[in-house]
Amino acid sequence: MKCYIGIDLGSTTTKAVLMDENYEVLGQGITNSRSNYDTAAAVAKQEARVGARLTLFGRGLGNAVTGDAMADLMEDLELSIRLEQFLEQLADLRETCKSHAEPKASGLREALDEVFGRIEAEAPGLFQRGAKRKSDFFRDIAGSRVMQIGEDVAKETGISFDTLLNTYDKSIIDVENRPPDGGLAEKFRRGLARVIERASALHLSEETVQAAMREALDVDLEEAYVVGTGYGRVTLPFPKEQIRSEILCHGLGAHVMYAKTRTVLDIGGQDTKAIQVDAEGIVENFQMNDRCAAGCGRYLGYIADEMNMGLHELGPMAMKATKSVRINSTCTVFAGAEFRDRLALGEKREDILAGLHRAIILRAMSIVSRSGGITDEFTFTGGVANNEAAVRELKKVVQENYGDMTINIDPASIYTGALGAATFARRALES
Amino acid sequence: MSAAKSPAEVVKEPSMLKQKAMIADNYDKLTRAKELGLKVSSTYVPGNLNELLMCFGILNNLPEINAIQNGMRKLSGKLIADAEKMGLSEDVCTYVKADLGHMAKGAIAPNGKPMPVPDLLLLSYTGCFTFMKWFELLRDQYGCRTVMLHVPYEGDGKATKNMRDYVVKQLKDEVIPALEEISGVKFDIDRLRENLRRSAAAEENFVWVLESAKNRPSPIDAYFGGVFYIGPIFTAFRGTDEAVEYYRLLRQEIEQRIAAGKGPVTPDGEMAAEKYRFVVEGPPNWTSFRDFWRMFYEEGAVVVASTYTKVGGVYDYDGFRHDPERPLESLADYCLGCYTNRNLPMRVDMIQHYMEAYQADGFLVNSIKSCNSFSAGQLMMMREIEKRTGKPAAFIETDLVDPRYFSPANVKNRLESYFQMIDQKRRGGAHRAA
Amino acid sequence: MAITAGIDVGTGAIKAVVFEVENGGRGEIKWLSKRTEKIRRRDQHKLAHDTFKDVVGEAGVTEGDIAYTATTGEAENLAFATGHFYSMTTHARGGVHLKPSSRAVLDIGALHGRAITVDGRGKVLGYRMTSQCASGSGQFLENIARYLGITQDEIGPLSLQADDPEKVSSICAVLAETDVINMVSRQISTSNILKGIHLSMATRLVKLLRVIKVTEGDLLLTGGLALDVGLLAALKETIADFKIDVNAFSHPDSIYAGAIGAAIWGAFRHEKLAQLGQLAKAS
Amino acid sequence: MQQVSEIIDYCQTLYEDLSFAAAREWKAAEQGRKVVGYMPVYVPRELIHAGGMLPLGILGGGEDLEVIHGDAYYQSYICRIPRSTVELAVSKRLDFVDGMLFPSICDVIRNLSGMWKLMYPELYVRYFDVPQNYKDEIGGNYYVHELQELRQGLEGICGRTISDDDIRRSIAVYNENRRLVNAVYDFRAREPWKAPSWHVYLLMRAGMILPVEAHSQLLQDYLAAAAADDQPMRDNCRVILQGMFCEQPPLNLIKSIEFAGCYIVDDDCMLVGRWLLRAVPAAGDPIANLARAFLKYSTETAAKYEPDGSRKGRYLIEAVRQRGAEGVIFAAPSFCDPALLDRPMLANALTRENIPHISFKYAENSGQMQPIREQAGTFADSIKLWSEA
Ligand SMILES: Nc1ncnc2c1ncn2[C@@H]1O[C@H](COP(=O)(O)OP(=O)(O)O)[C@@H](O)[C@H]1O
Ligand SMILES: Nc1ncnc2c1ncn2[C@@H]1O[C@H](COP(=O)(O)OP(=O)(O)O)[C@@H](O)[C@H]1O
Ligand code: SF4
Ligand code: SF4
Ligand code: SF4
Repeated sequence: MKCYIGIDLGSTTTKAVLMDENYEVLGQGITNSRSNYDTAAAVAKQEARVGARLTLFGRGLGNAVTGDAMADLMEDLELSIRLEQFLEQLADLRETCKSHAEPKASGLREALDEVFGRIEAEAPGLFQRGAKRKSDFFRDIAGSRVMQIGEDVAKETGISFDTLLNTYDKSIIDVENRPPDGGLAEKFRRGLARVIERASALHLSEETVQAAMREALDVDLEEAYVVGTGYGRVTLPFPKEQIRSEILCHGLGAHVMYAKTRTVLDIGGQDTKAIQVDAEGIVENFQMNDRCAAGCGRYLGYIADEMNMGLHELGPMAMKATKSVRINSTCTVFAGAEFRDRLALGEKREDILAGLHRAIILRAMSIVSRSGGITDEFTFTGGVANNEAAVRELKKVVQENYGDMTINIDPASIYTGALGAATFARRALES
Repeated sequence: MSAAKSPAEVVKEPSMLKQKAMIADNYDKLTRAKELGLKVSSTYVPGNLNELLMCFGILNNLPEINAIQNGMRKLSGKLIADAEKMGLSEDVCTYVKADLGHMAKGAIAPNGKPMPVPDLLLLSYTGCFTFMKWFELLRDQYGCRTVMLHVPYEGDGKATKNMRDYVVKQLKDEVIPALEEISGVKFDIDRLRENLRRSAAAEENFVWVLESAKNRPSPIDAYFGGVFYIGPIFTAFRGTDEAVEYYRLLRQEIEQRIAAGKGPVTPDGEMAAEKYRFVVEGPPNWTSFRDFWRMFYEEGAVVVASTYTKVGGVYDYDGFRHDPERPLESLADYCLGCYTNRNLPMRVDMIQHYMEAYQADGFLVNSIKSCNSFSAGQLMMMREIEKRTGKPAAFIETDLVDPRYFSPANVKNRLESYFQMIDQKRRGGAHRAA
Repeated sequence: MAITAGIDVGTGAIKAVVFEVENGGRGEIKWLSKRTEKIRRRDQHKLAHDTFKDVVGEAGVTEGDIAYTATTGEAENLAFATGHFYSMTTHARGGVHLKPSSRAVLDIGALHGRAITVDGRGKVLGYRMTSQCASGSGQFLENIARYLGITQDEIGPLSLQADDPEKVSSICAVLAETDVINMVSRQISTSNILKGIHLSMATRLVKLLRVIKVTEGDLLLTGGLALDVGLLAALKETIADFKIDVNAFSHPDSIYAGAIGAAIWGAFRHEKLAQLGQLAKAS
Repeated sequence: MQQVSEIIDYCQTLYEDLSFAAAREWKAAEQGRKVVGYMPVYVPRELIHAGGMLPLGILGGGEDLEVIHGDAYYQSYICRIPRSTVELAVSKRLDFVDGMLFPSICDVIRNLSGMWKLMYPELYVRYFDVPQNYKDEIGGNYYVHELQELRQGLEGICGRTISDDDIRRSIAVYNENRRLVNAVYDFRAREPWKAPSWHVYLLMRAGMILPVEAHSQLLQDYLAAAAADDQPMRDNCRVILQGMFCEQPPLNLIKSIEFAGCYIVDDDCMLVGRWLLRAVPAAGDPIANLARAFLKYSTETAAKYEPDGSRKGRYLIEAVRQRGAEGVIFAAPSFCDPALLDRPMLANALTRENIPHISFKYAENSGQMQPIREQAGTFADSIKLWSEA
């Protein structure tokens, strides 16, 4: 079947959306952006293909069954496949680390084996339904586990922790930048094998399930057209006519999600954009911030680092605030300093955090206002839309300044740009 | 046909050669003023009184033009740094800093010789407060005589009798006596009339040139090319025979281009087929002038009208001409009517008119960090134009002569997105129509 | 003769010294003890007090023996202080004490850079601080080091080994992470990255010097980053590039310059107040 | 007698009130009352007052206003006051204002007048130009005409003629206010420890909102209360603050400078109250008197042309002498062309007289005071440590 792919090469994450001829999204994929754009794009695309196969598989079964049990099976299957991918990359990392291990450092290879052995052993637990992972990216999961387990192993074996980490630091970049291995079918089959007995809950025979899987894997996902966009778009591995500006893609993507949207705000890792679109999703106006971390996702990331907190913990903590402490510094670094000042003055963490969230939203709102303000409906996209405290502040500020507005936030909003790009790809072959 | 020629192959048209010679000759005279026994006055482009200065045989030196020259020759970055070392803030107009830096470095003209110390600072200040501070700063350095002509702002969008009387009174009681004293020449109003007559003749053809952009394809680029076309009329040549001749030549050339159905000449030869027509507000960037222009002509974007070509006098919009019958009054009206001396609603009306009369596809603001006179309020102007014309607008930010504020990647990103947006709109429009 | 203490409360660290000063700083100045304490997200004020106690103890005197306790840096109103002097006042004096021939002092701390011109007696003649943007500050370098996985002490020596420094335009201290990851992936060596950053910082700092018209003579680096030999080397190169006749130095005790200056000015002020009979009032 | 703290608290409430409740109340108290807003520096408030209207000084949004819409109107490299002023308007905080005057101060304010015209086509909006030529028969004539035009415009707002007698009376009222304003400044210069600068600032700021009569009363009360207030004198140096004639500094900036060891003995905030240096003659042709006062004895500032090059900066040197200041702090709003272009000339003039000076920039919402304290503190240190040496 003909597929249309949109790739959004962001500063922080790379996203891919795979679409069929009927403008239906089959799969979405995301990975952390890295120095090698080709690889980032290839990984995201591969992830989107995984999603697409799962969708096809679900469709194959879908005629027969629906409901919670079905959803559970799909989730289990997906996790199982992720586990497969994880184990494969982990093995690669282990080998790479060992090859980088200084021969002089005796015992280092053994220690590495020990570390990776333990991670491998706990891996299935990480990919359980409801399990907490630091993030879904290999780099983050592996990194945090190596840190923790490495510390224990270092103590036990007397190998220096620094040496261990240095070896890891050197290797992760290599591993990350290796293009993904194509053998998807094999991973699907192995993945399915692990969860197949659960199919019984659906009163389906193993045979039906296996057949559906075979069918899903057999479909030829032909890449009819690819459109690339995003921060890295100048370096995208595509010819010029296959590249669209991220502004147009975000505008169109938001329009595809919410046909009535007129104003789009995207807060990504390193830039913030405000876009006005017309009833057809055509961009009428836009504004972007310059290369300053104030007012984009990295601002929160930096503050999280400063506080030794995880990014995903910021929002929930700020939600506990009873008031919001005003943060005056524009510069992210000085805001960090101000944060510590305020703490020293006895302000509560959550209240200051609320202030920081307000600060980032205010800065974004000034970009919105430069692009022409907010016209109903308003759509909020980008990574920061995942942060509940940021969303709360946004809603407040919008209410205070523009009155009642419909505010759309899609759980998949991070894919907005890629969705727009995929739509462009589909359209390119329409006329 | 659209293949760009290498610059070496590009034919210089006679008008270009003529202008080059005029400029070179003027710098030659300026740098030899002392030996020729000529007096020199520094003054500004907007509201300059060239015809009046000519009556006294005083040479006209324009610090803005020197700043532009240094900008285009990529010298300004250094000069600005020098001026900042002298205590000027990084926030202020870079023309001022390029000029003061230039002065500190011996004020070397493009011909390699030092510019003379002016005998007079003629502060005819219209459309911008910074001019006033600028000459105060120069006066502080040169310690030379300064005479001010205060031109009131058209706050309500029109010149009142009170304003005109005030300017004329200053011309009579302040400016002319000072010029007489400096030059030792008695003022002769008939001489002024003669000069004004020549101005008006050149202005007639100049307006014709600007309006030629109404053709499709436009034979000129009224912004990037326009800055060359305004040269003689805005600077030390208005009122001279040379200027009259220049505009006659230019008009001939453009008539030929129209007949041949050709687009504008660019530094790389003929431009790509006309794809977009724009009206541009704001001065250009000088330090990356060529690169900036290239971003347009490579995409087939041509500017059909610009407000920058009105800073040194608005001749097309309401038909102003220097008038030998009312010599001092018409000088006053000229000063009062310069583009940035008109209030914002008036500027918006003008742009709207250009958008419509020149059938533009869009409106582009090149907002200049240096220049509050132009820039403060441009965002609102932009939205007002969008509202009135329904055409999309875009906003880019650069600077005049400070290379630090021209970010090619940024500007290109913006322009590309903008061009794509117009394309998408066109296609969308077709989509809807179908 | 008076025993005085100087405490420099910074964003990154607390620095404290105890001195025995003769004649308000015009005579002999004897160093009794010194101490640095990294703040590491602890309470600045409490830490300052503890450090003060420790450094006094190490000097072999008691708090009662201290004639004047002067603070500098970010703590204008610490309860145990006699008086406060502002950073540029103290770094200037401290700089001249450490290297008497200095006529300019460049203090590079965690968040700000400060360029100061000074006369032979440590009097501040002119100064300028960096702006509201933290690109090119100590914090910036600290972040980079974190991304590169190296310690602060390693930065300088590594930078010295650079053979082909990477060109780094002024980049945001926060977004630098991506740029650095980019460079790493382009196989640029850590040394060349660090040197590139050092050169970019040096350019900003030399511009600061230029603004306050430092064109010749000896320049002492103070503050935490003075210990960074890579930055010092980069500064020297940049100074040469800018064709100004300035000799840049560092001193092993450069990080104490603020505290030293505070202690000496404290002695000066003590003497003056004694003359004016206002001692009781000031303490 | 009122306490200093009561007076200052009252002023502070006025200062913090971003919706101008006091002016709204004044307007609502009587049918037909009108309010005319004006931007900083100088407008002849006497004419507004003569029409029975309230002149309302609009000095931006200060540090507490969250600017959401204002950035849609201004690029990042334009100072802050116009954007926060637009914010005040867009958020309907100025909806009770019946007319707006934009004085001739710089291109930004000038263009703001046009923006106002575009936004509120029905409102009386005037760019109020003043002559930069100070000869009676040239600039004077022109200015008399401008004043007449303004008078007519104002008559249109208040719906009645503004007679010469009305203006004469108003001139007298403002003469009294000027006297008291100057008295407060003199008092602070004499005993700065009794009149902290932020008190004086808030007092003057109140004069932008209150009816002039009420403000005069307030000043009188303050003078009495402050004189009686026994405050210890601190070991501070004495400085003049220069450059704050338009966009206002955050209150914390003024506090920080004092905290860092500087008594502020003069400044150029809210010049409108001290623009005319002497009492305007109440007898005779009032318009001609106002015009003459402007030409012959108005204060100097960056927005005005100095025809005599040798006198550039003289006024500042004289102020230093008169106020017994030990140095000058140039504090200019970021991106403020007039202040920043004037500064090098003034600084050179001070240097020639061996008067120490420093400079920094601020914005009305600057939050980081530490660098300001450090710079002002170092300045104070160097004066303290070395002045007698
Ligand atoms: N769960 C979350 N909570 C808070 N912030 C998040 C979360 N997930 C992502 N982000 C923010 O989103 C940013 C990445 O957004 P993204 O749209 O992927 O950026 P880009 O398109 O520039 O790569 C990160 O910098 C981070 O701050
Ligand atoms: N040995 C070292 N090499 C390089 N940088 C150092 C070293 N020691 C401290 N620093 C840096 O110096 C900075 C602190 O300097 P300091 O002058 O104490 O600043 P502050 O006074 O602002 O706290 C920190 O950013 C730290 O990274
Ligand atoms: S102001 Fe701060 S956040 Fe912005 S570029 Fe500078 S260092 Fe980065
Ligand atoms: S501010 Fe603008 S108009 Fe004024 S001198 Fe500068 S560039 Fe020219
Ligand atoms: S602060 Fe300065 S630039 Fe801004 S409006 Fe006021 S005078 Fe003009």
